[in-house]
Amino acid sequence: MAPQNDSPPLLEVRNLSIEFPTRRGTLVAVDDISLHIDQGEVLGVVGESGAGKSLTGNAIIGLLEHPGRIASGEILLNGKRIDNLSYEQMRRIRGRDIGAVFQDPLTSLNPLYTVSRQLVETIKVHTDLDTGAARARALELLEAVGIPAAKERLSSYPHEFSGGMRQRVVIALALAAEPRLIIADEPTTALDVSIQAQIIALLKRLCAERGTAVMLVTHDMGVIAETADRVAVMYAGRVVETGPVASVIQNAHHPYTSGLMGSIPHMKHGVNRLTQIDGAMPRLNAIPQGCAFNPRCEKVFDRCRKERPELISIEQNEVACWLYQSDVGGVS
Amino acid sequence: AEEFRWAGQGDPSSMDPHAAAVGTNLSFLGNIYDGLMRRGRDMSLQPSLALSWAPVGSDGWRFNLRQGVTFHDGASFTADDVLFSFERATGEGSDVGTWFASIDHAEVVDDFTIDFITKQPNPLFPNEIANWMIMDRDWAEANGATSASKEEPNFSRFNTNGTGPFKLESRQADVRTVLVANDGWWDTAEHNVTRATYTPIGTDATRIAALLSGEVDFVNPIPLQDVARVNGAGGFSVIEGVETRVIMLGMEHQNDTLHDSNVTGVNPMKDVRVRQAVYHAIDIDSIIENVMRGQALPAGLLISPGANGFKDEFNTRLPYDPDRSRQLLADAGYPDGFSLLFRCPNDRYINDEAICQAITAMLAQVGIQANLQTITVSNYWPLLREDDFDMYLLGWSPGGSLDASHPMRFLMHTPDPEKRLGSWNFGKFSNATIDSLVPQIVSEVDAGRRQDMIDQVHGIMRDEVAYVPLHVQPLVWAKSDNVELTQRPDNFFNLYWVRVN
Amino acid sequence: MTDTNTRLLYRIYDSDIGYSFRKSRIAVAATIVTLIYFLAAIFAPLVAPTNPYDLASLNLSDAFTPPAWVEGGSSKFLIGADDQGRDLLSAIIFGARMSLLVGFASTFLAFVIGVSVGLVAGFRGGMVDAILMRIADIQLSFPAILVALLIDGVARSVMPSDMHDTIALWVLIFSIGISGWVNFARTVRGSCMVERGKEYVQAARVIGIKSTTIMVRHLLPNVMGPVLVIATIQLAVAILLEAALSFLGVGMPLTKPSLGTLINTGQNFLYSGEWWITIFPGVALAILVLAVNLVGDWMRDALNPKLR
Amino acid sequence: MIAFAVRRFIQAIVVLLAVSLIAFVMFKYVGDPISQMVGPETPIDQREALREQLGLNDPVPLQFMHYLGDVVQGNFGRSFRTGLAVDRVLLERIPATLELAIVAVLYAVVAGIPMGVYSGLYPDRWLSKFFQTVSLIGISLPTFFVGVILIYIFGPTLNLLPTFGRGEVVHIGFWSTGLLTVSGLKSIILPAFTLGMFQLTLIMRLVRSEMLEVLRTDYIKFARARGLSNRAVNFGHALKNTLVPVITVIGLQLGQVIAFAIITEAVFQWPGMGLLFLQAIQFADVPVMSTYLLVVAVFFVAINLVVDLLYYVIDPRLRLDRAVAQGG
Amino acid sequence: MSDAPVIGPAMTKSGTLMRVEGLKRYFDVSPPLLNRWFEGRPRQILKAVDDATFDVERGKTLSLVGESGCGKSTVARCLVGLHKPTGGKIEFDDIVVTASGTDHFAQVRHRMQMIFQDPFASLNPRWRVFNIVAEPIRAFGLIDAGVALTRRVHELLDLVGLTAEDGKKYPHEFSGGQRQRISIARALASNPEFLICDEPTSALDVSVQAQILNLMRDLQDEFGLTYLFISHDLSVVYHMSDSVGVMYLGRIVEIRSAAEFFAGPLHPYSQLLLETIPSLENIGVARAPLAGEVPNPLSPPTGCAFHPRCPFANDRCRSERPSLREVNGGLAACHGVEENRISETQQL
Ligand SMILES: Nc1ncnc2c1ncn2[C@@H]1O[C@H](COP(=O)(O)OP(=O)(O)OP(=O)(O)O)[C@@H](O)[C@H]1O
Ligand SMILES: Nc1ncnc2c1ncn2[C@@H]1O[C@H](COP(=O)(O)OP(=O)(O)OP(=O)(O)O)[C@@H](O)[C@H]1O
Ligand SMILES: [Mg+2]
Ligand SMILES: [Mg+2]
Repeated sequence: MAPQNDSPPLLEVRNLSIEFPTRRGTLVAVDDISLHIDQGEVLGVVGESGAGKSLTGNAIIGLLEHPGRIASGEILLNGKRIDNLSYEQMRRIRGRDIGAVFQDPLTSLNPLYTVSRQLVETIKVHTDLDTGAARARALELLEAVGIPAAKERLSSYPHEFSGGMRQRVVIALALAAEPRLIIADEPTTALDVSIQAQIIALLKRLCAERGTAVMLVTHDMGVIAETADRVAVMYAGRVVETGPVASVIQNAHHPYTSGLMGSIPHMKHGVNRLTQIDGAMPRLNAIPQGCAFNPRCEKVFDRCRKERPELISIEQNEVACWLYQSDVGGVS
Repeated sequence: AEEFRWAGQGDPSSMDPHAAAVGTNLSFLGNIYDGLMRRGRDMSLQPSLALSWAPVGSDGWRFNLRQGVTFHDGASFTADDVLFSFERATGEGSDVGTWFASIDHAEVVDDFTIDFITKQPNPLFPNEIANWMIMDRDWAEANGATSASKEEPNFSRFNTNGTGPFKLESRQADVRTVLVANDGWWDTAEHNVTRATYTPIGTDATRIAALLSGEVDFVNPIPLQDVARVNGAGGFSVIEGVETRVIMLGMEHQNDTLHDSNVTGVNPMKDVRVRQAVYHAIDIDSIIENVMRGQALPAGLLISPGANGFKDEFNTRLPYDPDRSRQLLADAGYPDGFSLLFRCPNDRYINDEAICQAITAMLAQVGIQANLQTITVSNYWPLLREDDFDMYLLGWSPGGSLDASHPMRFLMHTPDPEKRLGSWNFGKFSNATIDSLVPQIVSEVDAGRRQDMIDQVHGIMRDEVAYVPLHVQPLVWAKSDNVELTQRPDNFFNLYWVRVN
Repeated sequence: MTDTNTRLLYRIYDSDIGYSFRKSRIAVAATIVTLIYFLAAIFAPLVAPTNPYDLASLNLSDAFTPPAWVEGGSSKFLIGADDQGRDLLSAIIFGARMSLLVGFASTFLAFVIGVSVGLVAGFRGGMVDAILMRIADIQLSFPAILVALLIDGVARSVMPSDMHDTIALWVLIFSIGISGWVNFARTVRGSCMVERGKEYVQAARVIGIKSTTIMVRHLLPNVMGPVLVIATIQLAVAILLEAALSFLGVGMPLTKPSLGTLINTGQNFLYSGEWWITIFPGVALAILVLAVNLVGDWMRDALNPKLR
Repeated sequence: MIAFAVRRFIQAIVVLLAVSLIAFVMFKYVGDPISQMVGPETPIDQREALREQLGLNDPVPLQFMHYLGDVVQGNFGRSFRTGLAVDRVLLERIPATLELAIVAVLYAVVAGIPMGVYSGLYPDRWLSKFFQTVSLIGISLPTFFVGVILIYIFGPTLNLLPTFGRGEVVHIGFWSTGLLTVSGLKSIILPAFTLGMFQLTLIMRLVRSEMLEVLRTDYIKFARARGLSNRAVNFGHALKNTLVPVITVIGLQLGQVIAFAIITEAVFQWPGMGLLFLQAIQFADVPVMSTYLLVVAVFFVAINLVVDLLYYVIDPRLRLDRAVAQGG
Repeated sequence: MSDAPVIGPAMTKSGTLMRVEGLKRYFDVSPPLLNRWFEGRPRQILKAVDDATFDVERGKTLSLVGESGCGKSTVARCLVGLHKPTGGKIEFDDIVVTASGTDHFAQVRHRMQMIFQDPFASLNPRWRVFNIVAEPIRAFGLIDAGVALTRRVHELLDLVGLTAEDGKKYPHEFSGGQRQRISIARALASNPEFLICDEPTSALDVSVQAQILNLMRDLQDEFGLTYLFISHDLSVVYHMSDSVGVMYLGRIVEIRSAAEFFAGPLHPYSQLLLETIPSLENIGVARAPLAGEVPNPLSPPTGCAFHPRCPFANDRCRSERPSLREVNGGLAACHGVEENRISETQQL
């Protein structure tokens, strides 16, 4: 679903690479990836642990941690580059244009300040509201994220909330300045199963109401399936497949994606042996030449070991796999 | 209004003049209290509260007292106060009782005359009580300070009422004591000090820094090595003198075995040859030059030049002669030497620890391995009293009497607690002749006969090597050039000789 | 065997820590300096020009010889002689030996006590932990220097006095060691509480491994990281504390001087121009402590995953 | 809150009891007080009588009970050496030590925290490295050595500052302060600098490493993600979170400072408790020593109490009860 | 013992291997004494496991599911002796392991083993893999050190898909999935018949999870192992179990054969749990999230603990605690099911 009109996508990531200089050379953690998110769209980013999902998210809000750095590529918000802004310029964008929700609600809130203080502080940074008005707005936000008895809970400290409640507060904080994009990095992994659904539903509802786009980083395919409009599957720092959610899930092209789908235990498929992808994702310092997935791939052939595949459009999806490169023709 | 500030090593432990017969206290309190007599700059006895004194009858001394003297609180001074001070000084808790060992009783003759009746003739009595200070009976009784005892809350430990040139203005023990001039003093003041502040500073370096940075006008003592520095600093000068204190080595004379030695079952020190060997092993000139920085006199006697009974011809030392020393040891049966426990204070005498170290090294060169143990003085005396040593370092000053008999009574006479004799003779040196001579010397009035007996004792002392005298300790004071003051050989410092310009 | 050894050495060399070590010039320099001190201390009798303990060899007339390059100096006494005519360089080497001995032994003592207490408290928890930690609290309310002064004072009065100098070393080691165990105990306890909840400990318990074995074989190696850092810091602290005690007059005796004792004696000659007697031991001490601290500092950063 | 206070109080009492027991038992065996109390000439029988009279021959537990009883009544006995009531002597000395300790810690805090924050925020700048280096030297130099050298430099050589004592003091009630006179202020500079140097280093290093750690936490990252200004993040969020451990250490250090003042006081002849204690040790002045110990312990306990309360103010998590925190 | 069988005895017997009756494990989490005195706070007992009764069939897998904090791990720990049960009886192969007075645990200890959740924390980072795997063998004295031991460890490593060479490495040199394999090798080292697996894959990526789950099933088939499998992921449970027990706040609320359970759970909580499983089929269809918060286990609701979140709760549910009753071949603790208010077919 590439943008049909002329206006640029809300967010566009072009050929982004992120690297870590180490003593044994530079590790490329995110390797030349491109993504885009449209207004109000939910982009799911899935992939195994270490695939580079969080780094991508952090790079977008300009919070890459030292010594990680953007090696190349551009990040554009509404067509304007934001990857080369100064700290101060970027600060204005953070919270106001791009909000963030991190994985662990236990540690995302400053334990020493009340919830209201943290909310008011955030609201005041981005708006002209005075303290009173900011408090009123804070209360509205808490009510919006479904905190019961929000008025009383305003002056509570983070530790007085349960995990689910805390994540609601975090979402409220991320939405405080009505950003147009939220980067949600595994917002539910630390939460209980029964709460996860609540939080995802909340996030989805709020963003839909406000027309906020979401980049939802997760490794839970189920969450993606029910939430995302489009999916990007990452493997070893690269996007291997991207496309509309239904198409990626039901009609995966990349051997990794299809393997991934197969390895998820399905309730409705009977108790069969799970499809398994042998081996593990390579470490950054040992990413194989060519297609990073080639050592684990059942359909590997020579070219995979030598050349790196680029994303090409196959049906609704874009896939980075030599199988679908028409000039050579795959094994299939 | 002249302010004078000075610093010393330690603080007087009490403001009670009878509480401790310690130089620090007596020297300091001498500014507040007067005695019947006082010592002049040359140590000569001079009238103070007593105008004159003379033997009365065969066994006594009569003191004619000064009239018109008042205590700081305005009360007038009479013979009764002297009697009271005598009772107090010989009473419980007093540390100065030994000064009156020869006194049987005192009799007030009239308001300004008092007799002290001795048990037997004591020609030295006035000398012995030169540091005795007179207190006011009424004041003491009114304030419950009739005894010098330490443990009760004793008013006199923190308050004074003397007749002396200075009054106690304020006192913070161990921190600072302030004196102000007594305008009503009976003597005409030689000093021009109106206010004097004393600060004890324990650390040598800090004390000297205080002088050099102008925070005090006078310090006592300064380390020997800093003499040149003070003299060279400009605006400061060092006053050096010879103290009456003789530094010596004591040895174990009686025990049959040593405390810590590789020879067991025998006490080599009982052999006079061994004691001589120790004597010959010591290069006193090197010690004086290097440790004492040339500022001490070698000593051959236990008294210093100037003391009553001192004779130069007896003041010669056995020469430094390590070979002879080794020979003597071999003769005595210790060709390979032996080891012993050598005790030494580390904060009592000038450079005591360094002296002992040097001696240890010198003894090692002739084969005597001294196991040197240095310790703070407050723990040192108990060890000596417990006989826990083989050899030790001691310094002796003949107190107020400045007489040759003083060290004889304390250091040479066989220990006799009854008669309070030999009480510092830790090595239990014992010689019958000396024991019989000492009482005679003490009571002999005829100077010639007395000197003969003293010489006899000194002869025995040296032949027997009862002690190994080392040197006479120097006095090293330092002052800023704008003050004039007088150093007395007994290391007493008198404010009434101070002039601030 | 040598093969495994070299492989181990290579592994250490090649590890992250080895790398961060090689990269930090300061750490390398500090380690070299520390090593030099150690070697000099261990081989003092071979390294030092003279034996400063041999009193018979001292000559009082050598006293106060200034350093060789100063006027009046003698090549016999490279950095001068002290007030007893002792070669200062030898005295410093032997003094460093004493300081290091006291430092090491007391740190080891503190280590043994602290780690044992910490292990037991952290592993057992509950009452045992509460009691041990209260004891640690009480110990903490006696600052190290007080503890050391106290123990020293007590030892001196309880022991027969002619043993003072003989036991001075042990008393110092004991008193400094005792005053330093709490840090070890607290750290170990903290790490232990974290570690004992980890599943590898439970896995060991499931197969019925005895508690003491678990503590020693499983927990101990895993809590050693921070302990090493503390040990280095404690070593520096112990050396300084020993020097301070010597300054207060309860340290090593003059006949077996440590660096602190040397400074303390030398201090008396600062004003009289014989500065070398105190300055050189002072500088020697400062460099030693600095080097140890630098090593500790580097180790703290290198071993702290949160900081790298 | 009450329970918290009571628990703290009981702990304090236990600590104090333990301290007094240790103090008492230890000092029971230090030196021989009698030989300090009487002159060297006093005969044995008088010594024995005094020993009996002072209760030094009673069984030890009885002596301890007596001691405790006295302490509770505010009677700490009399100094063997000076005969003064110990509480009075110590009370006289407390202001000197406290002023020294507080000035030292204040200086350490005032200089140490900004230095630590700076080098935590900008670990790679040369000034941070400079601070780091200087601070390491600060903890590597023996205090007494520094003191001696400082005296040498500022006293006789430059003649700038007083080198001993407190200078003029002003009495306000029982308190004597040197902070109100010029000479008093000048006098405190060198000793406070010497004493505080070590603390400064500690505080600086601690703040730095805490800062580095806090800056890596999620809530700081999240605060940045919310678009808060650098200032608000660094000082509003990060610094406050570093304060909890820093306050503990400062609290503990104040106790340490009071004890380490012994050395500084000895070098600068500062008329505080430490000097008194040192003299007391030398003279085996048991009452002074044990009371000093008690006083230090009381300070320590009091400081700890204050620190705990400060925690309580700073860190809301502590206001919550353990069980509830777990259950939620 | 060098001729010890390479693999545990393949159990041919059938029947109950582990029988748990009325298992209780309480924790005293009372506030400190002083708080109780001064703030009038009561003693607080956390009933982590309350009255759990179940059997595990030989060679079969029983799964326990439930939200975080419902007591799954506590059950597991009681079984392997990490916790001493507060009450109840545990029988292993007809040996009473825990009952008042008797303790035959040492007898059966080597016959059961545990696999833990966190592959990063469950291996001692300072030990070589060889020693980690050999530890149980040594602890139980199964094989004397030497060649036999080495051979045995290599066999075990091989069994879980690692190589003998891997034994020389340290855990940090392995990926999460490989570490979990090492855990399994260690667990198999003492030839156990019964393996307790506490969320063995929840820390792993799905692709790796599949490897581990497959391996576990292979091992079960090969050696007739019995599993108690703990998970909060119902799709994994579905894949692994023969029967399923659902826990809520320390109690077992439903226990049935897996087939029946997944065909139609009885207890409303089970139904809700099943609902929350994200499905890859229903793309874009939001799950109906289970409302409400996980209750505080310290003050569990009266009556049926689930009633505040239960759409079918009535007054009886609020006041009377249901006990496990036989329903349709399984057991369920629900008044609604008992009263037929809720049928298994009724979907929410
Ligand atoms: N500071 C760093 N130094 C070196 N490598 C790093 C650093 N931070 C991250 N990486 C590496 O970058 C890669 C991508 O990390 P990232 O956090 O983006 O993964 P992720 O996809 O978010 O995984 P997860 O699902 O575990 O959160 C990982 O291999 C990680 O090891
Ligand atoms: N040692 C303990 N002391 C006190 N409470 C405990 C202890 N261990 C567990 N609990 C409590 O017992 C309850 C059950 O814990 P348990 O670990 O068995 O839950 P679980 O079902 O395994 O949860 P999870 O899915 O998070 O692992 C929880 O409320 C927990 O807080
Ligand atoms: Mg991530
Ligand atoms: Mg669990």
